[in-house]
Amino acid sequence: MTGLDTDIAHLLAGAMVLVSFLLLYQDRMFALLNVFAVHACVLAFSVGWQAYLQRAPHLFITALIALLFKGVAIPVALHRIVVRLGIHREIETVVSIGPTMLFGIVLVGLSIVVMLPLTQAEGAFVREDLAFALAVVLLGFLMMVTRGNAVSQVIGFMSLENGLVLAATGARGMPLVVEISVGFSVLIAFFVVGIFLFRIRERFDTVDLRALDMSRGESA
Amino acid sequence: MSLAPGMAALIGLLGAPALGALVLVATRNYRLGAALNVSFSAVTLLSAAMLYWYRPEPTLYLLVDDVNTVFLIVGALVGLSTSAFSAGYIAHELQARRLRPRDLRFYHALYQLLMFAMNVALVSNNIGLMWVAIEVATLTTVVMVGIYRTNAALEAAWKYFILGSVGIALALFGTILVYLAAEEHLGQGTAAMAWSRIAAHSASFDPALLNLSFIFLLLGYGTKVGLVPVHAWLPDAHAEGPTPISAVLSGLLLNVALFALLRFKLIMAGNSAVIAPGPMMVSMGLLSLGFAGFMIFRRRDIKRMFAYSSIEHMGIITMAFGLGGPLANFAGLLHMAMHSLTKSSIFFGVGYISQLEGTQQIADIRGLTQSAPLLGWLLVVGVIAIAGLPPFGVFTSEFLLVTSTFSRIPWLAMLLGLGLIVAFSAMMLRLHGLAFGATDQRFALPAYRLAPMALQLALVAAAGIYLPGPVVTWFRHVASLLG
Amino acid sequence: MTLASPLLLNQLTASGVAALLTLAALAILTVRGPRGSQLIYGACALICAALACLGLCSLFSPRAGIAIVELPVGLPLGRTQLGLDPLSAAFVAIINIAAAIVSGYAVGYGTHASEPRRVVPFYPAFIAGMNLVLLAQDAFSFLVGWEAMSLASWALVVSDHHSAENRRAGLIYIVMATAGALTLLFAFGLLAAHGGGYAFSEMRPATNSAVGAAVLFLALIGAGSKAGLVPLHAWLPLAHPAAPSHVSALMSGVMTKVAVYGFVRIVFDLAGPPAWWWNIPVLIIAGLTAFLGVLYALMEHDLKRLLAYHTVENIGIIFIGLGLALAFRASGLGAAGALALVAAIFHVLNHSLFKSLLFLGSGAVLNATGERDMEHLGGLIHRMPVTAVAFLCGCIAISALPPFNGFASEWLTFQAILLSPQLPQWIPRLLIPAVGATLACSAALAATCFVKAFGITFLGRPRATAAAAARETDRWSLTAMLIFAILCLLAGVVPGAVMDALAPVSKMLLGAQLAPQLTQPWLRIVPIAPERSAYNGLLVFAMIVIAAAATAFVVRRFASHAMRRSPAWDCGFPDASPATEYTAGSFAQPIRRVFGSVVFRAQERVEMPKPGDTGAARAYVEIHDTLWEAFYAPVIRVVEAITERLNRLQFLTIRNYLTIVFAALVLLLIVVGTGR
Amino acid sequence: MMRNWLTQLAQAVLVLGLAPLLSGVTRKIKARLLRRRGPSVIQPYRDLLKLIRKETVVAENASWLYRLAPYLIFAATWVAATLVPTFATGLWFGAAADLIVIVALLGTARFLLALAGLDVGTSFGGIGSSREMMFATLAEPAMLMVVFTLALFAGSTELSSISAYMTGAGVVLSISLALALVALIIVSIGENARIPVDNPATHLELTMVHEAMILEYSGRHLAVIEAAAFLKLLLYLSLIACVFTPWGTASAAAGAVSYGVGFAAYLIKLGVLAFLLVLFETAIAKMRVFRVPDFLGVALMLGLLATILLFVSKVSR
Repeated sequence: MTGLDTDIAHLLAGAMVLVSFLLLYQDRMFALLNVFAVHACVLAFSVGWQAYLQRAPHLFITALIALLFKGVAIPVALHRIVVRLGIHREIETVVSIGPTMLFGIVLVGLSIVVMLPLTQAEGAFVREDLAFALAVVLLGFLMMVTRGNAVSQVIGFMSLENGLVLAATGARGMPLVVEISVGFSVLIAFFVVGIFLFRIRERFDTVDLRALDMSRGESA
Repeated sequence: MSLAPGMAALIGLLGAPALGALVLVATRNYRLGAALNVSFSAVTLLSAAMLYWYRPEPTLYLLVDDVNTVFLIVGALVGLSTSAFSAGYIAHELQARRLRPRDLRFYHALYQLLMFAMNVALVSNNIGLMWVAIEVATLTTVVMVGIYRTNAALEAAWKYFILGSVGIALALFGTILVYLAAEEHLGQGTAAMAWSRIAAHSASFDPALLNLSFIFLLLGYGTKVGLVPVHAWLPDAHAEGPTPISAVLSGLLLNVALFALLRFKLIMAGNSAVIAPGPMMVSMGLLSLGFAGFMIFRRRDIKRMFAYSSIEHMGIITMAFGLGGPLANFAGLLHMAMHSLTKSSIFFGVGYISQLEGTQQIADIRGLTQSAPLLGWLLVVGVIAIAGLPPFGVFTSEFLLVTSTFSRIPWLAMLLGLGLIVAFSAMMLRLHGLAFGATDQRFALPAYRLAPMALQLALVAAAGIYLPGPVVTWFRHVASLLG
Repeated sequence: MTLASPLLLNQLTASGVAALLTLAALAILTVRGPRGSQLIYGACALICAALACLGLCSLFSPRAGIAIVELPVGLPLGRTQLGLDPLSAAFVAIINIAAAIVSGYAVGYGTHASEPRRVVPFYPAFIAGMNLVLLAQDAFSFLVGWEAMSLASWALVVSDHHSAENRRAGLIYIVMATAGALTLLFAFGLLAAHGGGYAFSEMRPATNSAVGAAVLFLALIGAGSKAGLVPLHAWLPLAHPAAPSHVSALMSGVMTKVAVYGFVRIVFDLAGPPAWWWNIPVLIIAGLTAFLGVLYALMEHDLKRLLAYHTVENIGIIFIGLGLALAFRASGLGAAGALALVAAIFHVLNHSLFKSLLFLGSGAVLNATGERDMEHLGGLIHRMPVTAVAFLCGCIAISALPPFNGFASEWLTFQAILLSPQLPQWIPRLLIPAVGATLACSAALAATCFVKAFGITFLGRPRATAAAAARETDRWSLTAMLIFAILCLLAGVVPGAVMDALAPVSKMLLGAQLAPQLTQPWLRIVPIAPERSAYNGLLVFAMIVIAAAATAFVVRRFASHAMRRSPAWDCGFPDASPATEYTAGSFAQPIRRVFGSVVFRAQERVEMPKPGDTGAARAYVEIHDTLWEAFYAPVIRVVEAITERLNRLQFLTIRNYLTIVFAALVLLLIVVGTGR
Repeated sequence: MMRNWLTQLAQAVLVLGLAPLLSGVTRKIKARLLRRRGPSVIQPYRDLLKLIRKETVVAENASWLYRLAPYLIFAATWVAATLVPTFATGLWFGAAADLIVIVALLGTARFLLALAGLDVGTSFGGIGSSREMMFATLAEPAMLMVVFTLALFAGSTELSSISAYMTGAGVVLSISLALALVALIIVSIGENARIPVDNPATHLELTMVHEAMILEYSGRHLAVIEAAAFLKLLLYLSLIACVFTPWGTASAAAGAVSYGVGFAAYLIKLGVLAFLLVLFETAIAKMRVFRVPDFLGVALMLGLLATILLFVSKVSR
């Protein structure tokens, strides 16, 4: 492959990290959803590019899933849920945006540091792709941890999972990638449906997980 | 053409539960469903037992060796007795209106699906496939935990689901990294995901990648094993789900996840340049042991208490395997098998207790040896067995583990002993409240329904007194394989 | 004389254990009421008697090495090895003699159990466990027996599970027992690692002084906690009284001896040659145990707890003997070591006899009056004359007064102490006389304590109606107690026989033995040399009897035979109400003043009513269990604090848990990232 | 052998005969020191005879133990007394029992006496028994420490050997020996219920210890117990005599003459010791009960000190 090809892949991976940061930055629900849609689209592009590079047509399926399911279906569904639940107020953040961003940067640094000792045989680009993927994963995780609201946690989880798909596609010729991405889509569907169910069963007046934790097996 | 017996066994092992799942979705009558459930599990056990003698050829996807045969047989055994127990259990749940017949269809189907997933995870030679199987197993158990649809149950399921999926995600990342490490030596494609190949060639892999991957795998699969600090889902899931599921979780699923961890530990062990996985496993094991021991003291819910005891024992086993060496591995293996049998049988007892007493609150239960003598004494025996007193198998394994550890790393053995004592005293504290004390209640429980519990405990006692030569040699061989 | 091949004897003994186990299983299935339990107990008595005979036979049968019975069961990586060497043979004989008689007592006493099924099945299992410990020649079966013993006795302790007190006792007991077993596990782990196997035969060569020292301390903790060495005795006075009395007799009189055996086996047999300082910790702890044990006993008013505390004291005396043996052995003074060791094991035998007797007596009292609290007893000598006689013998014996057996063994211990100037090191030479003083002091205190025990319980006037209505117990119990009393006297009158019987033990452990005693003129015992010291129990006994008889004869011959019964004079103002009698509390008051204020932080407070107020004056006595407050309360507090803190982790939100996972991940990443 | 037999027998009779006389003498001396004439020295014999002739009154709820105890107490004390060499060492019976046994025999007697005190169930009996036992808990170990010291000197616990050693050349004037002597004296004062520990003559209830225990006894029982008390005093004095002033005591195989000498020497020693004892008694006042432990504790400490000094200084023999 030519340097340009890898550069593009590299660029896309980098873009995902950037978008992850944008995700962390959002403090409005709808904006968050839109940014996530972008996140998914970038993933779709990068996966598609990998499919083209690796001459692996099956990866296009993954790309397609990313584009349609995560880029369109889920955001729309979540949009409706948000409206239905009437939680399109500000996202209450457990840790305020600023420190979160700072910590995010630290995480990116960390993910690069841990990737450094990889032997050169891997080729610099794969290594840095990995670093980016790891960064996306960690940022997604960070989002799950710092957001006190189920919908944004779902989004955090999904961005985390995007990072995984990025890594998986980055790994050349890795089998089962499609199956895995499908599996994850199922997982996310569970997630969303779960939130939805909780709502319409009116067991919990809000999907804020703190409320979800009200009913303890053994009340302290 | 005639089918090799090994292949036939494998087909039975995977086919029976798969078929069972399909059939059971279709069966409306829950009694028939329960019966079918038992029979399918029996077939699974038979085929698992066959695997002890006949092995199929290893492929890139499936591999049956001495190691996973142990897990398969133990798992199938527990699966069978649990299905037998649940047959009696769910009937009562129906009368109590806690479940509807429609739920039971799902319940039975999911039960078989779970068995299927776990068997696949155990026999899969492909780390990706193994990952998928474990994910499926997790999701099924999530649904089963939430089956009562009470607040607590849903909350437990939700917690389990979220933490579980995160764990799954981490495990996947680790898997990808392992693939990356393998891919440059074994070429792209499935070959680089076949565990047997990877383990064989891991010596030449990039140590940095392996290190990184093991972290993610340890946390990812460790979540399923229930190791502290990623254990949080386990107690609630055990406490709120139907008791048979608690039994299966403690008796099987934890082992399966542990098995996955072991496979990757072996990959790590193959490479000298990596940081040793042992210390990490040992420290996490010790942490789990001590933490669970202290947590048992203040438990008010009987099932949650035994769930913590599962964490404790998983910690012990992880520690044993982390220590490595023929003796410790042998002890860990034995402990794993004994814990599955004992803990599941304890959960059988606990299920009946909570049904009879109508509560899971320890404070409301007392004098079981008087109100339901057989059940009460069986519980006492079970707790004594799980607490590691003779003449039960757990004592044998703990004897080996403690003595071997003390001779190698005394202070570690001291910590181990401390944790054991803490957990022991906590269990005993609770047991005295449960089993003894004056009560005017009298429960009538037909003895045959206690058969699964009694049989498993008898098995554990027998293993503690006399372990047949072939089994010993087999376990020793496995222990040597585990390095 | 050789009676049978050692191998055969060992096989028979092992099968005896098996028989006891089957008996236990049988009991689970069959026992419904008194009849069945009587049968079981009877069978136990017979089997134990047989085992005792076997023990004696193999003690006296000359042997080269030890005939091992190998069983294919047990540890997967080893084989169970059973066998009797002189040490275990001696202990088998000792514990089974007591167990047999106690079982005979139980034939009568056991019929009173309210729920026999909670008691009878565990009784044979208990005895079987103890015998297994003695038979074991490898670590695994030793520990299996050890734990079986603990478990069965635990079940017996909680057999009366309705009282919260018993449940607490059971809990503390089982936890401490398991902790002790764990330390023994450590000890065996060390020995096995250096010896290369779990069989004792493989461990013996492991003679590494560092290992030996570690093993000594582990054994001191592990076996000591079971034996009841201060401060690991806390479970003992709780658990022993909680069990049914015949079981208390076994636990106090027999099980503690198995613990002593464990210590001797590990330290004298397996741990290799002792260093010169090993005796120091043993002697210090032993002295403390003896002294504090008897002081605690003096403060007790519960008859059975008093006896339990005296077990602690006697264990201290035994360990003093063992410590001396260690000291002499380390300095190569074989004969002196043999004397000390024989004294210790002789005291083991004696204690198993009189302590069992006393517990059986207390059981008879408890059964007749339903009372364990001495403040409600009194005057039983009139209603339970035979029990009183037997109990009195036990009291004299345990107070180490001639001509009973307790004195013989303590006399030997004193003789051993007097040999200690031969030791080259200074510390023991300073320490041992102090220990001797402690021993003498605790002997005197023991006498005081048993004047109180017998005097308050059996003499004087009944302090409660229950005591006034008491009835003598059944024949089985009486016979058992009388047999014990006679044995106590016999062992005291012909101590030479016992000492000769124990010679093989000292030969095996120390390679030295005392000169044969039975060949001495007039059955006297001469530990070292006749001009140095000698004791002739038979003669002393005979002289006392003759002198008393002669006096009685003469006095009756010349004195007036007129005798009149009249109310007690009591300095002219006798008070009919028993409330004016001296109580156990008031009897112990001087001792409490002298020792208690320091040891127990004892305080007495008297509340006088105002002048003119007709209300009663009240006296309060406040006593602290200082040892518990010093050693156990803190542990409990710590555990509670930790659980309190950790327990919060049960009630976090999912997000918090995710945070923990995240933190763990980042931490590990950092570890790896900065790994090299 | 035969000779030993006879000596032993003679000794047994002798102590029995001398004991009341000794008490008579001490009383007489005491009276003299107090400027009283006092009863004749043979008064104790008269008392015993009178008591024996009197009717015996037994409390209603007294048990068999109450009636058996006096004889056993007397027997134990007598046996103990016959073990102490008086005018001749090498008693035949001495080879059968050593100093420790003597102490223990007295312990047996005390044990039974305390029980007898509790038997009737009066409060005074209780006071007596409990205080007596409390004294014993200090006096007995002190006595044993003395025994240790002597035994370590003589390398034996046999009285004959000890006194032989004391007469022999090997003896040195050692501080330990002095300490032991003082301890022994204190113990014998305590054990014999003499002032300042207890007052044999008192009948003021709250101060009496020994008398309180035997308060209920009368007639022949009382006589036997009194005799036992006489014997005990004799025993301690002759013990001191035999150990610390062994001069003149005849050896086992000596002839009739030396026996005569020994006997004379013995009487003189007793007289002197009795005089010293009484002197001491008249010199000081009785203590409060709870001062007594300190008094006896001193004895214990001295004994222990003596022993330890020996242990440290002495090479083993």
